[in-house]
Amino acid sequence: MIADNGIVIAFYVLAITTGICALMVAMVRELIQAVVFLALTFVGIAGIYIVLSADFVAVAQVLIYAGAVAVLMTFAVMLTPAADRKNSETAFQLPAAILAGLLFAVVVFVIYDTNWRISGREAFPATAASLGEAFLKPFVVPFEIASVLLLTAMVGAIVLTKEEEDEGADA
Amino acid sequence: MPIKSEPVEVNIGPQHPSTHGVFRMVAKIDGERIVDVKMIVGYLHRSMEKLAEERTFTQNIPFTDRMDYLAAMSGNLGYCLSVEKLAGVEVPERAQYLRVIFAELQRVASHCMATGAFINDCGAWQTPVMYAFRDREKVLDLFEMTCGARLTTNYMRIGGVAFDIPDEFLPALDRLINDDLPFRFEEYDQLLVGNEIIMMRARDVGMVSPEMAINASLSGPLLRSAGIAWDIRKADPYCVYDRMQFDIPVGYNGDAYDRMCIRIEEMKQSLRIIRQAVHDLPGGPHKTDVPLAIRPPAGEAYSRVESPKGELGFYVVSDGGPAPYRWHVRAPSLINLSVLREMTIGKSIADAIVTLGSIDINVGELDR
Amino acid sequence: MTMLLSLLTIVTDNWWDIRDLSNVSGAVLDIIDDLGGPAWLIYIVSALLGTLAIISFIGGVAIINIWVERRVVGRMQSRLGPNRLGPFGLLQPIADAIKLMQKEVLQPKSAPGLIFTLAPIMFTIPGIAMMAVLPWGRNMSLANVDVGILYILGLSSLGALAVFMAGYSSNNKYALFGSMRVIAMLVSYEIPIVLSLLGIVLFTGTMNPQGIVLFQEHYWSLMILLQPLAFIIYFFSVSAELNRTPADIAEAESEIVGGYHTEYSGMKFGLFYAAELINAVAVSAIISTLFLGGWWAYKLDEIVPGWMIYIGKIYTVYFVFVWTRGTLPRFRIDQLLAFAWKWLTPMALLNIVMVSAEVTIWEESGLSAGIVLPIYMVINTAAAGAIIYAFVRFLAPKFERFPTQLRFYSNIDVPSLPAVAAPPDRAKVSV
Amino acid sequence: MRAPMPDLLLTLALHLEEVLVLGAGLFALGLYLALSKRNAVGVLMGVELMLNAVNVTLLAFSRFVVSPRPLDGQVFAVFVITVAAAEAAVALALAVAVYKHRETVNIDELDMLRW
Amino acid sequence: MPHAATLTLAGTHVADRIRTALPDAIRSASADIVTLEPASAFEAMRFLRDDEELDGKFLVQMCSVDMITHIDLVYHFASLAQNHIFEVKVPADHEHPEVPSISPLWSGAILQEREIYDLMGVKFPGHPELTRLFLWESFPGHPLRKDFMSMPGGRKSGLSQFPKQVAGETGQEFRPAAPGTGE
Repeated sequence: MIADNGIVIAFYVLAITTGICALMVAMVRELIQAVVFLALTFVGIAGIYIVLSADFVAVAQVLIYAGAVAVLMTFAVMLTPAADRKNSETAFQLPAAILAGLLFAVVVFVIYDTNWRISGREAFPATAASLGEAFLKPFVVPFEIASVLLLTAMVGAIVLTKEEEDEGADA
Repeated sequence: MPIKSEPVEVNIGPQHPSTHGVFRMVAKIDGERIVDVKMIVGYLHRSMEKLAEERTFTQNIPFTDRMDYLAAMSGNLGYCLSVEKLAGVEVPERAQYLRVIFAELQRVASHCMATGAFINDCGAWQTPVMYAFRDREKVLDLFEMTCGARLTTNYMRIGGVAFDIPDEFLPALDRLINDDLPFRFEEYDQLLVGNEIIMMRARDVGMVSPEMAINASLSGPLLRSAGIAWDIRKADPYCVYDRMQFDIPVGYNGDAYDRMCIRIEEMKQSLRIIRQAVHDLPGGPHKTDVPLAIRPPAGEAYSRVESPKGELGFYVVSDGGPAPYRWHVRAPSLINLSVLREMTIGKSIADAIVTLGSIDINVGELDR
Repeated sequence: MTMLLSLLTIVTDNWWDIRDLSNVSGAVLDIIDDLGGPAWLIYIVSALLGTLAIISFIGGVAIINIWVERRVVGRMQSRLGPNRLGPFGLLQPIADAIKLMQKEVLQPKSAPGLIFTLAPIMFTIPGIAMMAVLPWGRNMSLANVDVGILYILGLSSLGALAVFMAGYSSNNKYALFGSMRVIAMLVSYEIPIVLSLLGIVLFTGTMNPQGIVLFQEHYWSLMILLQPLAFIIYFFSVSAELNRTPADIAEAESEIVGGYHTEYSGMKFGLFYAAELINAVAVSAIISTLFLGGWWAYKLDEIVPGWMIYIGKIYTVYFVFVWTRGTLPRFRIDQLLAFAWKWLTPMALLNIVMVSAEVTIWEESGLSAGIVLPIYMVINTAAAGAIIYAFVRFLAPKFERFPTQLRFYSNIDVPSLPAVAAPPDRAKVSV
Repeated sequence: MRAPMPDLLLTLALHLEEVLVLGAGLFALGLYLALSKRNAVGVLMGVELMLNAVNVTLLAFSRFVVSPRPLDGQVFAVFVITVAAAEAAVALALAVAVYKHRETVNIDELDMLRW
Repeated sequence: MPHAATLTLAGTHVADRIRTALPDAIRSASADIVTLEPASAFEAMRFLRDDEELDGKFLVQMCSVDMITHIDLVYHFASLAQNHIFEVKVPADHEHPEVPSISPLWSGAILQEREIYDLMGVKFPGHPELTRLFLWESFPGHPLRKDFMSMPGGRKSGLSQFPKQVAGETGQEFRPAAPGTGE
């Protein structure tokens, strides 16, 4: 439980903004606008991370999601010019909505039904240094695997989009 | 398999920061690359050739100012030469020297403008234009001193020049060509010719091969950049150019960078010519007395001068009346544009802008 | 009433204490505390004070910099610049702002209104928010964030998103071109920026801007001397990300008219215009913090208030930005991207290898900083020179046909060309 | 002399459940996006939103729940971000590659593998 | 070796030279003027471009003169290598002027032929894109013709009625027709 009024107000403001932005992702008619709202959602989620006293993760979120992933998505939209740019739904819209709503209901039920073991912990002090410790000591193997994964993903992405004849792709 | 993309049509002009007037280029662009260029001109068309048929030969001189308004003296000179050729008018020595002096000053002014605007098209933020304007202003001051106008000079007359130079002209000219401008041109050499960014932007951009240049009737710096030493002042000397010592700067590659260098070098050569002309300037009348409503004999004449933009030719047909029966201008700005399409296709937008800047068109002359 | 009175007393008692403005705000907070204000009030008041200070500084900067930039560039272009309104034309930016506010705000009919309106705001925010984590004095920083550098990097990438929003929502081809160029630039230049700052983080062992300044103070050495290569890389990349010449391709006036802000008018355009200056100042502030010692300047900060030194440094860096803008032509986009990938990124990687080796050596050898750091300065400066020379020597563009000098002919000379030189078939010209 | 100032605001509190509900909501929305969107990029957006929702949940647990190593939640979140970034790159590359062959990225038209 | 100053070739000389290859191409030749037969003008031009002696590789300029009875197309050709210039005329019918386009031979002629088409109304079969250069497509008449005033929509004395709407093939609009540019 966080009993700091400022933080609670911040959480609700951020949560509502994020929720609205996320809804807009589903609602807007243009794909590019959806990407923009998604980026705003990412920024809002970063704010929620800060509320949860995870400053490093929050900043990484802004850097990676809002900065890189959103940009990648705009790239993907722009690189597929002849494709449909409407943010339209398939025939699965209604089943998907029902399924998502059911899932939400179930999860909310579980959340309020579970007896969580809440600690009265204070907010973490600065987390960057301790996160670094964690990465390089107990989690060093996943860390290295993650870096290999990133390399693989990079190579894979390049291979997937590489043109057969090297004509000097224009940026 | 390349990514399929749909070309976009972009209007570069007529209202665009770098089209040098109301010139419109409809570029079809695929990404940053130009697939097709269509040029649309005529926004400044004043039908001068038709208007001239209703005015006397002398009344037509101001039209030549308004054609290439950046090189009014050259236009005046070319037109007067053609009428003189048609009517067989002798021009006094002094007038011939004065014509050379003013035509060369005009070349300096026009090339200043062209170079500055070209670097501006390369993306330098107004600084080169301001520098070039500063030098051009000094030349225009001399024009103002002599004929009262800075831009549309209307100075040459059939049979000479309108006014003799005032007393303070020669000292001012001496200061300009011996103190001010040589220093400025050194500065241009240091700032522009050796500039790596300009090299990167302008080398291998807007290429013209010698064959293409001759086939497309190019002239002026565009032709010389392709490696062809051709200058009307040498090839078909008019006025007293045959008495002057000067060199024709010629490029190797035919790219925009060569053209810029050629323009800077031509300005230096112009100063050289002016020095010789001032040194040899004879006394005597500045004008042959020619009736204001001159009636050249029926016939036709084609005469050409080397204007800063290229070969500026005037084809005049007379039916013996006081007005030309037909007056045609061979406008270098128009004809030099014939290669624009070949030069820009396959390059990027930025290259197209640089190319257009290096051709140095003047829409007043292009549309007439 | 008593509160106001004591507030006045505190401010008047401390009026001379301009060395550290945090003393003044601290005094204000003390009063609240004395009067029994709750913790949240103190929290909010301190945050408000700092935010107010930052925003008023930024607002003042945006106003003043318009004047500075125009006057300085005017001087460089051998003209006067604005000199009519007020002394030395100082009121010109205010007149400009009034003019912009009075203008009609036009919006393309088919533009998505929300994004179109949001873009200039979103473009302005990162520049202001970046200033929050930068230290202005020993105790003067609004937010002493431990991950300050990451925060700065994250925010700087948001600006490009705003530019993209502006370009896309304008529904204009030029604007779209500008924003696509921005995205391409962002993807390329983010990497050298991050890598060059990584070198500093490695060396100082902290991501806190204040910590980096304190490191420089503690070891009596400026980061620009210790890592000149990182400085050069950061400076180039950041001027590319700022859209300033020689990399202002996103709003390349002579090519794509106004780029992403072609369709903006009135105060929305004014926001873009101001945000550009704000971003430039923010980046200058980052450079002065990370590389030039921030508020610290050897012994000088004991005499002169730290924030004055800081502002002096900011404007020194800013002048360099203005200088390049007034001097250099623009690169082409492919050249800029090639510059990022082929030059700056490898250089930054080399820099990181060098720095990590140095850090390890320093830690393992246990030598004192007084010996190690001067050696590093010399080594790194030499290495930076060598690396840049090597890149220029081996990677600089070479042109196929080399002669650059003109030939001079005193007579006409035309080579005899082949007889048949048919013009290229216009229908067949292919890409 | 300290005169206690009356606290004008209510004392608010944030509980784990509220954060988890937010996470669940975002997850459900992401699921809806991923299942219903026609464009592959839209689907990817849904997936990214789901991953973010998971991150919110992880960080909430890390902040609130009793644990010997409370920071592990944040470590996990960082890994999730890493993997999500890699996944986004590959997925978008896939979309572009598919587009090159089919000129569409609408998933209901991509039925090469249908049975 | 090029001449020191441009030499103007005599018309008879040019005509004789062309006759060696194309005997029927010359309509008339005087000291100044060579007039070509329009039917074989294209072949003659190709010859005088590729001929070693005439060497007219450089099309200096081309223009048109309305001679009331017919329309003269005036070409000036030059040899840069030998530095000479000569003039060739091709007459065209006044009512329906048509002259083969020389733009396949000289790309510099493309714009000039468009200009002539625009202002004088001469059609050039074989031109890649024969559209008006300066004036808009629906502009009535061709201004450089001597009878422009009596052409449909041409300006009569008095300024009041210039933008007069004319029916027929010239169209109703006075808006510049922008070819190929979207909306």
